[in-house]
Amino acid sequence: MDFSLSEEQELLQSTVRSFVERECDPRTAHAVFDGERTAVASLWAGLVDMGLPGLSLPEAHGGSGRELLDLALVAEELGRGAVPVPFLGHALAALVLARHGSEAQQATWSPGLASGGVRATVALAENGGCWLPGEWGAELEDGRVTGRKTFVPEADGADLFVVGCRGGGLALVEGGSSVRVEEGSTLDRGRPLYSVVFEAAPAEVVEGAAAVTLIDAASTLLAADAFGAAHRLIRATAAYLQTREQFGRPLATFQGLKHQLANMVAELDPSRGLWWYAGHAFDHAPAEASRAAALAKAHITERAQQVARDCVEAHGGIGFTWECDVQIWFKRVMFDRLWLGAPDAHRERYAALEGW
Amino acid sequence: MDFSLSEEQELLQSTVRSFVERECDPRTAHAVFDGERTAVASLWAGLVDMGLPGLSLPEAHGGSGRELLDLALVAEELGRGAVPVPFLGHALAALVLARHGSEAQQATWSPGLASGGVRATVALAENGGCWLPGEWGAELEDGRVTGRKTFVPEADGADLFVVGCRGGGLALVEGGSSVRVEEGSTLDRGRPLYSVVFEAAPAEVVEGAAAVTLIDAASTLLAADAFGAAHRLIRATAAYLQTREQFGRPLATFQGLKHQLANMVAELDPSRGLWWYAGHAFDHAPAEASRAAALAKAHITERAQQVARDCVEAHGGIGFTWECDVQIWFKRVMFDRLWLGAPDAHRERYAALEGW
Amino acid sequence: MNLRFGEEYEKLRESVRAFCTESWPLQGGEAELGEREQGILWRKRALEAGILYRTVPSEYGGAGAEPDVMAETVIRQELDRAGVPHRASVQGTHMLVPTLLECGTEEQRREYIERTLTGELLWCQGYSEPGAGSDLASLQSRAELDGDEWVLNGQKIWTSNADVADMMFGLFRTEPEQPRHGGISYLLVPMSAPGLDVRPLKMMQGGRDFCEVFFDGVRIPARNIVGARGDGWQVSRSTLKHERMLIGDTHASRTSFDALVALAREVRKDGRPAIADSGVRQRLASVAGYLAAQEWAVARMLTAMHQNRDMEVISELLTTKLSSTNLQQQIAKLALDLIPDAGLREPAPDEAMMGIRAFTPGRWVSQYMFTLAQSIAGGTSNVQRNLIGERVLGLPRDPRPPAA
Amino acid sequence: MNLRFGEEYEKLRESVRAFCTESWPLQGGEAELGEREQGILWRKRALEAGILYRTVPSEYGGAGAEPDVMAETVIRQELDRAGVPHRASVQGTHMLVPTLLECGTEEQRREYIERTLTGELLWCQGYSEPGAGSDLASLQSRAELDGDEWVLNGQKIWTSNADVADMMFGLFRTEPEQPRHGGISYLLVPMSAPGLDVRPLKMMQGGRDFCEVFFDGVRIPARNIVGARGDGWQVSRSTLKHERMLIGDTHASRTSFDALVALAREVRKDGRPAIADSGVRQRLASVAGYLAAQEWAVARMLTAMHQNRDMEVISELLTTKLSSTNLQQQIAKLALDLIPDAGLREPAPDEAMMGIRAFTPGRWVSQYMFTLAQSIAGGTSNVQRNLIGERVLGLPRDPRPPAA
Repeated sequence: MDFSLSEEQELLQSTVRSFVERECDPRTAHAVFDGERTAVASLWAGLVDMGLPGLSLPEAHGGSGRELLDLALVAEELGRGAVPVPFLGHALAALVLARHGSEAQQATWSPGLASGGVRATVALAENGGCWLPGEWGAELEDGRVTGRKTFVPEADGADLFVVGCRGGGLALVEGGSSVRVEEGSTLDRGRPLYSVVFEAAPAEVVEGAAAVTLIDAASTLLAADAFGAAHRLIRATAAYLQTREQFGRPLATFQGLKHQLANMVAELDPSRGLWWYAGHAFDHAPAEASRAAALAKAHITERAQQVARDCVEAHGGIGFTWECDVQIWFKRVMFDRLWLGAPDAHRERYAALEGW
Repeated sequence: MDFSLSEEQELLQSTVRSFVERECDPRTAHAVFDGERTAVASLWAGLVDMGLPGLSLPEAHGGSGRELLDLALVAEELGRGAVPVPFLGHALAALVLARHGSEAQQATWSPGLASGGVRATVALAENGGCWLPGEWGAELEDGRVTGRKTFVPEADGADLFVVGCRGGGLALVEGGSSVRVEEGSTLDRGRPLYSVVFEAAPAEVVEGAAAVTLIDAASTLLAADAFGAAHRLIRATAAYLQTREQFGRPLATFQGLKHQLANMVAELDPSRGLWWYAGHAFDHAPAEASRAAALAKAHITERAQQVARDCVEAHGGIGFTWECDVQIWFKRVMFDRLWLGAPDAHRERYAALEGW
Repeated sequence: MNLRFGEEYEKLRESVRAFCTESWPLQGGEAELGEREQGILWRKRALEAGILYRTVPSEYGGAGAEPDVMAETVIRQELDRAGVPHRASVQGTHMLVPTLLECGTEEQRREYIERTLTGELLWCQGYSEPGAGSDLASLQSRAELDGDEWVLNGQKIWTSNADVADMMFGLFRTEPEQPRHGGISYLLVPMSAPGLDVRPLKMMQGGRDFCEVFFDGVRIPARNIVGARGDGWQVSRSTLKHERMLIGDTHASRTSFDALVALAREVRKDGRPAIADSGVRQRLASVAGYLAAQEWAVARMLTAMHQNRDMEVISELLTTKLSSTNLQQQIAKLALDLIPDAGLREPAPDEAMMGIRAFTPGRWVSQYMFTLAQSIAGGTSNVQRNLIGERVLGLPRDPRPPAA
Repeated sequence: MNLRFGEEYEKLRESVRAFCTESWPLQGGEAELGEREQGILWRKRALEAGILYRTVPSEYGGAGAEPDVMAETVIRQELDRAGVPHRASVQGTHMLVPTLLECGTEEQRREYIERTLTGELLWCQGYSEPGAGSDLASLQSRAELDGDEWVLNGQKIWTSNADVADMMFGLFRTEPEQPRHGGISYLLVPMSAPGLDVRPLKMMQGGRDFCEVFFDGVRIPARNIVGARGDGWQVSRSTLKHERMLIGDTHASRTSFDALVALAREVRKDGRPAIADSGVRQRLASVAGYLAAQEWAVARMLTAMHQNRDMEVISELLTTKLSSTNLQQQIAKLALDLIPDAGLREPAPDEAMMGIRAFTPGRWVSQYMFTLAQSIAGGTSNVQRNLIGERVLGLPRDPRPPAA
């Protein structure tokens, strides 16, 4: 038994981590939050250079044929750096295509998705908290999709949409005149969300149980992202408390704060294996994949959110300001927790899958 | 506006407190837990001397005509001292009689109840967590009660039972051959509980909304008892941690423990007014009495239980032993939390009363 | 125990109610005035009528009445109900004015108190510094006497209303050779003084509720000191006490909770109102327990203070800050759990400022974030825990670290 | 990543399974022996077959195999599944034996190890004292050398199995003039020695899981020391590490959780199985998250230790105790919330002892109480928190108080 990363995975992770450390320090994230979005394109270009957009696509179509766990390792690092790139939607769309696209669909889209020439995203939610396949209402009829989707990541400028339709099916829709992207405001300004209206937009059906694939993969990536973000937040907070003095000594020497930090570690750190396993099960233990993904999303994003709140408090007043780094990771985690539905929805999904 | 105790109430409380401190130190409670029950009779005799059994009964019948808040103040002190006396059942039975008994019933029973010559208790629960009036199943027909009641406090040797019957009515049943008391084992050995089987036992109906009176009063007394017990536990734990050294200094000087103790204070102490108000509303704001009682029982016993758990932990290993005082108060609080139903049942009662 | 206010107070209530009805809203040409001017006008009349700040001596604009917590409570209830503009800046009326009454010179009282009560003079509080949050004694901003002027240098932070205030009351180190609490003075600083720079601080939820204030050779008259030189720490204490009480106010929690219940009725879960879900009911009732406990704790504190028995409620006094923070956080969390999608959107600017407004979804998102700030304002929670451990339970003070 | 054990280990698994089937239960006259004797007999055979304690050198009864966490895991899984009596006293096999292998004399190893592995010799651990729980360095029990004997005086507490053990390994102060960790020696004490008195301690839930042990002039041979005089602290460290790992085992949590789910299916709430209630489902799923996290954390630790990359899992290693305690407490609380009335009754004596048995209501009540003891055993939670803060986050050590 070997519950550890392969050398290839460790290399992937350290490559992404170095890139993020080099190219995306907190000032970059702050700049994006302040509306200066030029870094987004260059960061994305950097990820494209590393081949990340095609990570899960078949090698035959220009991808690297890697697994969900590999994508999740990337997500962890992007969460750790709060990197403002359109990774989530693109990675999910590519994965759906890789696993469920027809030969023709793959031939059409994969090379562009892999090279970054085509940017894709996923359109799932509808108003009223409808995130999961059974709740989708967008109509797919005669090869056309009609409906309004909300919280579509980075829809602005996306070339391809994977759209959840009534009955739980997925459809591919190309951006164009029958696809209207509406401006919105997103708490996590690093990953803007949009509403997208499909007005009888030409669509191709993706066959098979693609929606489950999508939900499981999204759950895992969000969990990994939240884990990376919260893991960093704890360390950054500990470092801050070592430098900051009150009552004549570093705050980190106060046992009360030290124990609060230790509790955060105890709540978060042991859950790394949970998203590792969700990633692994997706490709190697399909019977357990949905349960593992639901649990990872529910458990980790819940823990991460509490960690983020506690880190704000531990910082004192400064932690609550816009200019402090904490707010960026706080909102990153909040996105991870709420996108695709809040933890209770995923706990309920888990319970149902367990036959409870 | 005056949300404070009257001089008479303060006197009552300090009298009971002095008596308890003098007559019932933790060794007494330990002795009772170890099966040496002689102190029970003498403690009860002491309470009789102070007139507590008739506290709520009319002066015309030998009582003192006091209110529920006065009973609750007594309960607080008995909880503080974990005093092993048959107060709860007797006080509730007497209160029911005082508020809802017919003239004849009062004339028959009150003098004995007030003087302590007659000891009474209440028989409410039935198997399967049926505590509240709507769930009672004991049959009252043709002046006879038939049914099995559980968790009847101090039933052994009781002369009079107030029995909850199907439909939510209450009946008075005298102890005798048609009332069979079964031995049981009780976690809080200071207040033993019994099952009681009524086999067509002769009974008199108590008229009016007596069951609501009983539930509200019991909720309030349990909350007060738990408050007193938990309040003392926190102080006793703080005192212990001042004397106990580890790593070369008193445990109380460790900020981690200090903050844990402070959190207990913050969770418990502000809730004193909650049971004060429940006691007050019972007599002076009947429209709010049930809501206040439900909230006090749910909130305070929940907080007290967590305090008791935290106090065991703060003590270290010794806190988990039979010979340590903590276990006695821990079990006292557990009784208060679970008797008459667990907090969630009372939160649900509150929610229903709020019209949620 | 008697939860009615009694005849005397009910008469007071009547008279306040009558005054409000007559005096507000303003009529005729007065109704055309700006919001601030209308407020000043109304407060002048209310002061004359002896309704506002009645314990302030009449020579400074009040009614010279005896302190009476009950009377204050009845009056506040009526003023809140009537929706009159009775609150000027809290910093001025609840912090500066009591301080001046206790430690100010006759000249200072005459110069500042009445205009502060009417709201003509708006104040901000300059205590916290980037390196001195909970630990005010370590503050670094300094004031040096140069002839008959203080020269101020340094920085303050978390200064509410600095961008609108006319004056600041603040703490400055005047005797730098004295350590910690020693050598600090309490000074009054016109915000228009040259060299003084105010920069609003943007908060995580997007609001700008606090400012930084920078002092670069700011000169103020030597007489602008309250109390003796170096006594500023003592002078400031009563103010801090007032601030803590304000934060412990349950009015805001009750308002939020009512809005939460309304939200739970409105939102649907599994095809029925969320309030019908057993989990939601349990959490609501649990929060209701904390809220009611807090309200009755306040009633106990009011009564005890009225009877000069403050020490009997010391544990309520010291826990009220932690409890109300905890309560507000629970309310906001539960609300966001009812409308989770709202948490993906950024609150609009008018939803992002503190204070009670309409409870829109974006408002709850802001609330979810700025309830965190309440743990921080007025002393962090850990400082509160130390105080509780030491003053309620008699635990020893933290050991001091070895001198560096 | 590969969650299969691989061919090599599956072959091992097969062979262990075959051995178990053949060797247990005992047949014929052997089946008439007492429980303890049967266990000893079986363990002797398993040792000979190289299945138990295979890394122990063959001269002391083991198989002299290389350490292999995976092999250990596969074997333990099979032994647990087969229900064979493979566990002798954990104190002996997991604490004393590694210590002797590391620090014992040849004579001690030959005298004790094999008989300990078979269970012929039962051990208890004498570390904790009434004044020294988490802070072992402050222990007071002392041993003085008198000719060729140590003379022991003092008291130990929280000694599991002292009432059944043949021997104790314990820490005693032999160099009283040296402070704290210095001057402590690791001694081996026959429990039958005159002057040694064992008193079972009754626990709050009624069980007697621990003892106090009193020493009043107990004499043992001078050679019964492991390691050098005064080095006992170092000698004991590896043992402590093993103890922490044992408590972090997830097997007990999984068993309790499965029982909890079964309980939730069985108990009714509002007229339907409790498991259909949304609140109960949420809490169960929340606990399931903690449990799965803990199981995968253990898998990660196993793998890392197998690869000698322990430092990569330092935070799992240090948090496993807190996490598993928290998990066990959550399980017990939820169970009691499902059957609240059970908490009014005192558990029967056989429900009150620790260890896994049938999950009767009284058993859950015991569990509700003795999950509290798990916060205490093996270092209190606050000591764990300090360790996590210091070793995982690199926070400074607590400031020492000024010398008294």
